[in-house]
Amino acid sequence: MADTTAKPKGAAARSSGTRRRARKNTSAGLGDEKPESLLDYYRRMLFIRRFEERTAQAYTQARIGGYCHLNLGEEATVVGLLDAMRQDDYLFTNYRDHGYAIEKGMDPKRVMAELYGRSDGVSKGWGGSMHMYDTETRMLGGYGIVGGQLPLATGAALAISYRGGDEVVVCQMGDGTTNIGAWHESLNIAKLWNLPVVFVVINNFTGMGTTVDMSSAEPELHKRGSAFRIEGVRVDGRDVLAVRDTAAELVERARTEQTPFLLEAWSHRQKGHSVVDPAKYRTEEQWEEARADENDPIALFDAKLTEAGVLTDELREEIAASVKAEVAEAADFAENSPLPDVSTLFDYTYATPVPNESRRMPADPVFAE
Amino acid sequence: MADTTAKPKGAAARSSGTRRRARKNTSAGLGDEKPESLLDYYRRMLFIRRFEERTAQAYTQARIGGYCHLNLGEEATVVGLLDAMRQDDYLFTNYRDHGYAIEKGMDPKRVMAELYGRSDGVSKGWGGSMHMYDTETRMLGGYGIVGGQLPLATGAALAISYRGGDEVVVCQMGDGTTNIGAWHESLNIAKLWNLPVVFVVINNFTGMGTTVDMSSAEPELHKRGSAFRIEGVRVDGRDVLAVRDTAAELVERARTEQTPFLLEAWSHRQKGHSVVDPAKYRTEEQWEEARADENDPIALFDAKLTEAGVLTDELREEIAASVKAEVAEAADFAENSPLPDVSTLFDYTYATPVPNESRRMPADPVFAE
Amino acid sequence: MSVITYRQALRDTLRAEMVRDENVLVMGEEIGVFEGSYKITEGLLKEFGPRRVKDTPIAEEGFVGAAIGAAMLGLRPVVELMTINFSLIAIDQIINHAAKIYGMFGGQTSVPMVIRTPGGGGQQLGATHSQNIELFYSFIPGLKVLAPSTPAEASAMLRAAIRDDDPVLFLENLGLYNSKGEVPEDYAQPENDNVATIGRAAVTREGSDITLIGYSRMATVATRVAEKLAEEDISVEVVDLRSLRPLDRQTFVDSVKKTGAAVVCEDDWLTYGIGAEIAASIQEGAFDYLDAPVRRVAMAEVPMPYAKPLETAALPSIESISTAIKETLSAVGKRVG
Amino acid sequence: MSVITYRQALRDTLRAEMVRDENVLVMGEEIGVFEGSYKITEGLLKEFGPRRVKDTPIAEEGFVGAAIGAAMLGLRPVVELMTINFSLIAIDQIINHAAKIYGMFGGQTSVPMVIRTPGGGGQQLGATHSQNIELFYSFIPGLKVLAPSTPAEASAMLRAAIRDDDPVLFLENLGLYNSKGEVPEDYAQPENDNVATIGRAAVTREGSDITLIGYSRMATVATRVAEKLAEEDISVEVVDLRSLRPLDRQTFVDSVKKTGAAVVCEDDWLTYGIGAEIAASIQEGAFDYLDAPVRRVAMAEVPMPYAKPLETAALPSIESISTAIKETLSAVGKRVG
Ligand SMILES: Cc1ncc(C[n+]2csc(CCOP(=O)(O)OP(=O)(O)O)c2C)c(N)n1
Ligand SMILES: Cc1ncc(C[n+]2csc(CCOP(=O)(O)OP(=O)(O)O)c2C)c(N)n1
Ligand SMILES: [Mg+2]
Ligand SMILES: [Mg+2]
Repeated sequence: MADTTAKPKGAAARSSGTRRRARKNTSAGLGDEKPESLLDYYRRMLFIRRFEERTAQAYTQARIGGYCHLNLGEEATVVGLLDAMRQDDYLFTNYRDHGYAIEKGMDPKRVMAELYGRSDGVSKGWGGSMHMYDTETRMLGGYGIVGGQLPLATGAALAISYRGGDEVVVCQMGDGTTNIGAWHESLNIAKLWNLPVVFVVINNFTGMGTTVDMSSAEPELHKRGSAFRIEGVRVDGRDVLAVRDTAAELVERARTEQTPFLLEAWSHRQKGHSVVDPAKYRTEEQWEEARADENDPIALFDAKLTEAGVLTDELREEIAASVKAEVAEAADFAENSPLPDVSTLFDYTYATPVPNESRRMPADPVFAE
Repeated sequence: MADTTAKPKGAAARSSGTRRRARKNTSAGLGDEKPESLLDYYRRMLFIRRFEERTAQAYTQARIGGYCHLNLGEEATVVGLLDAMRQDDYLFTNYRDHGYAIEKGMDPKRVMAELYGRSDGVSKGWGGSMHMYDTETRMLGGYGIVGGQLPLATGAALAISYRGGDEVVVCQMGDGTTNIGAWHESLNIAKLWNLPVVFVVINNFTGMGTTVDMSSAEPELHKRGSAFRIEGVRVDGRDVLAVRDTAAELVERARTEQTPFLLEAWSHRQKGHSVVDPAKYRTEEQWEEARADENDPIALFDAKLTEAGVLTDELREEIAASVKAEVAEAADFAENSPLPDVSTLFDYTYATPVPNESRRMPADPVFAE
Repeated sequence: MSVITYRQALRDTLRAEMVRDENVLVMGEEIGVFEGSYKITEGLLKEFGPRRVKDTPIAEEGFVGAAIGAAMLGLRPVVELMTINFSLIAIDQIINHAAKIYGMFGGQTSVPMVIRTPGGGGQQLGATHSQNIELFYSFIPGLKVLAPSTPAEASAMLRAAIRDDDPVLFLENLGLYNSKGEVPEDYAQPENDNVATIGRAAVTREGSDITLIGYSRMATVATRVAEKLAEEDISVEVVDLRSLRPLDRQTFVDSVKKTGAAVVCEDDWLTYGIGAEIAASIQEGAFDYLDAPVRRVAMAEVPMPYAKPLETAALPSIESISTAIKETLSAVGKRVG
Repeated sequence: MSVITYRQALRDTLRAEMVRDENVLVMGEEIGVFEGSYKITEGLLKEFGPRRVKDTPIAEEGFVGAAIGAAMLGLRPVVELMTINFSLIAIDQIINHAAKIYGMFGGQTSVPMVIRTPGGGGQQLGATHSQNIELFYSFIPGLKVLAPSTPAEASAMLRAAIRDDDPVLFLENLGLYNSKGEVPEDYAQPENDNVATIGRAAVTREGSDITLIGYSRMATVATRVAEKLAEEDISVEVVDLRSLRPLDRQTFVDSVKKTGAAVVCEDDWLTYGIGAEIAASIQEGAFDYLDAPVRRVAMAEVPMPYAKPLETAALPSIESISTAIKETLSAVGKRVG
């Protein structure tokens, strides 16, 4: 079997020019990036890292249930991608959605409360880890059915186009998702109907344990847009600035050209598929490589900022402390948020009430009284 | 809207070299083709034409029910494709399957009997027009769900590969079918698992009334294999020799290389989508063009054979008469075949009998006695 | 009152709603240029153009899902699935997405969309094209499932479905498209209050000996059975379920409390079919009133054969329903058929 | 007799059948390298290699359909669908192809394949991952649907399913994988006659006051209910349906004829759920014996919430089933709970 923990051929080299002139060539050095924004990226990535670590811990302590998938290793992609979007753009993701939810603008406290299944959770405790949703920040959901979000995202873009709006939809998914029928149907429809949607494939080289080589006959995933005449680009997902620039270009082109694009961002998943996965299907060396500093988006960015003198030991500690405090605060908030009341069980089956809807508890007879 | 009744760009020019050395360059002239086989192709195409015309007539007379889709206009593809297959190769098709069934070796009498819903039908009257099937000749079915045959064909190829056999599976479908999820999933799996299957797209430029341009973001359908690294070829489906040669090459390569291929054969659908379709969504001129001699596979071949002196007026009449007689015989046979007996209603629900299977007629109570 | 077909009631109502509300669009295979497999959308492309009448590729999962996504942003798509058999390709989007989005995210976003699709058998369409699987959708909390049997109901219920904020599976029937019935004069007007209440069954014919329950085409067959048996002096009360989810149990249970006996007729298969719930509900709600077991008349449990005599034998009919009614009544001792 | 888990019974039986018959292969997502989401296929890739243990892409429709096609040529694929929720993506292939091919073509080719898939809720998996939709498959003529509740049954029924020539939906349960039970010493031997008869229910515990009917995990819950109520001197007879299609009505109807009352407990939704058919059949088959209506205890009809207290409240439990039993008995007048 091919070693798919190695980065895709030619991937690192590729980084498209960007519409943001001021930032050109930033992926080589740091150009004229503003130190504040660089530190901001750094802090946001670190926040996701610590948030996810706290999530894993809470899961182990049985404060969180169900399935739970973390963004560890893809922080640069999350931050870069979200930085490229306008606030009024829409986001759809898969179940690996905590970082995206936070980056789209949800209060981390309420994201953590959702993980805890509490009433202050963004989905009031109804969704859990896989189903972060917030109308206000236009995070239109994490989805647990592989590929399920693709048709929805296409439809959201249809609504925008129908109304002549200028928002863009970003639809995130994993590499394994490019093999399901909904991928094909959605990309085809998006292109046929000229819809402003950017499909973003997070290539972490694996589904759960199945590698890209074993699941995609065209393993260079950004090329799969060719079946629909959709332009595809691959970017080094470990590099927050490269992701930001490439994503920004595609998002803006989707907006102005009213047509879909495909973005593949690759990086390493640092842990098992979900919190409970012991991940024995990779060797220790493979895991070490996946977690190595030279593959870690945060370590890489840290080194870059340190070299450029933007990040000092003092600042690093300061940021670490503030992130730590904020994550702790989120966990505290979640811990103290009330559990949903059982009396709300029938509140969200229908938006328009109708007669004869079943509102029966398990022990209730079909005919009451 | 683009005029999609025009042939795809560059289509006519394209015709791959073939493994059959003796037949090289036949599509230009008639080379060293044997007159007997040329006349045989002619007769077989004519047979499908007359058979389908008889079918339409019987449908109008209410001898045939349900949905009924004809091969009118694609006779060259049917004959060329089937000529390229070995007898022990397997065929899966969509519901537009009469010609394929006959060409795969089924007795036309039994095909017509199936259309009539009689007990001598190839599927004993259970299938009807859309569901011709014969284990013996390895026609593994016409299927009425668009795209449904693709996963099945892939699986048949898996069985061959599993056993180390050297048969090939041919999977026919329409242009509209390339937009459904099953297409994507099947081609991907076929390539990943190195399966000997040739996917054949009959491009008649339209689903029912929806054109290829309106339904496929990549309207050059043979290029859609690129998403799976599957080699695709387009051939002029009006030309029986071109289809035969191109198909033969792909079928043999699938056999020896153990890998899937994609073949697109284009030609004009001469009538509505099904027998009952009044087809008002095309102008009279468009229909005239679709039915014109220069687009008609039989007229084209007739002219060629006539020019080469292979087909004489006498022979033409002889063939026409014999075809006519055989088709009439098939219709007679069908007409006289008994209707299936109602006592057989529960004979084909399960292959392995088990207790408590429901064998209840509509008026029967749940508990008999 | 004018008399029109079920088809025309649907078409004109769809058109009226499109005129009334700019957010209503129709989507589906062959609904535009081809004007619909069963011509429900005839003329709409010409009138409203391709922005509001969207011909889709053959990609049921993709375009049903796209309609859901569009509905999340406030459009009100009316999707046509050519027949309910093809809904199986889109069922994950319908059940795991349309029906879940409101609840799974804590009530933040509703999914105001309609999926129109015909069921029905008896057209010699064979095993894969003759199934009645409304059961699958009726089983799902979060969906609403309507099954009108007359032009007037079709119009009022389609209007209700389009205006409702939840995903509605709107079941039509191949065997009903050409059937005629009275509709209010203004049924085709954009401003119109002929809006059905979702979730209500109706007694469509009164009777005293037995209750016969059906929906969609079988509700009309039930009426014909009642008419026929009236000639034999058997008084059949007919209940048309109209809404399969929510299910209005009280209406048919009340009827059974009055008549003391019931038969359900359905176009789907018996075991686990829609009628099972009806029978189960009746025995629960009218236990002390029932004089005989509730009988069900349904399709023979086979993949539907193409051949005419086999298909006919496999389908419930006026005769088989009448037999079940007479046998039930004779069990009751009320009369001997 | 040895005592093993339901998981091990499945794994070892699968292995034994692979050893016995070269035509048996297993296919599914993450079953090879990952060794199965729930580890039912642990060790199989190592033992049999990638030819017979096929990791598939995430393409349920494609690989289920491929298994059907392979079965048409005589292989006997055993497909794993990670959970029954994902079967919705493959359902067209299962219902319109696997279940139809034998009948639609006049009995020419059978489709000897098994689809193994777990249902079950109560794991906080949320609305799309907690559904029990075995109903959909149980409704379809041409399919067989098995739902074992113990390790011994799981082994004998899986063996039967693999050797059967028809497509079998083999329902497992997340909540049962770790449950233990006795199995015959030779259960894991390739040559082995512990082959269940498909289509038979069983009285798994005798009782006289009331019949409690369940399947899969709910059959084990039913036993616990019976044990608990025995302490209160209520004698509950438990029927495990085991096969949902064909459905062995006689076994539970005979039980009800003896006890005079029945409750059905099910992990799916009540309206149109599996229990509807059970209740409908009982009122039809044991009408004169029933002293009270058949009650059903099922999931609350909502998209399953993630939050623990909501999920717990929505699921049937030993308590809610006990309540339904006591209320039924008190209606009968036999005892007052
Ligand atoms: C339709 C469907 N099939 C299977 C699953 C089970 N499943 C959950 S995640 C996953 C792997 C997805 O891999 P990928 O798309 O690469 O995303 P990643 O987890 O790597 O982010 C699978 C198979 C599912 N949730 N939905
Ligand atoms: C899944 C599914 N959706 C829709 C249909 C209805 N339908 C039957 S044929 C057809 C058009 C198919 O077009 P194409 O694939 O080009 O084949 P052609 O009829 O031109 O040979 C459609 C939409 C169907 N049978 N199955
Ligand atoms: Mg991945
Ligand atoms: Mg076509």
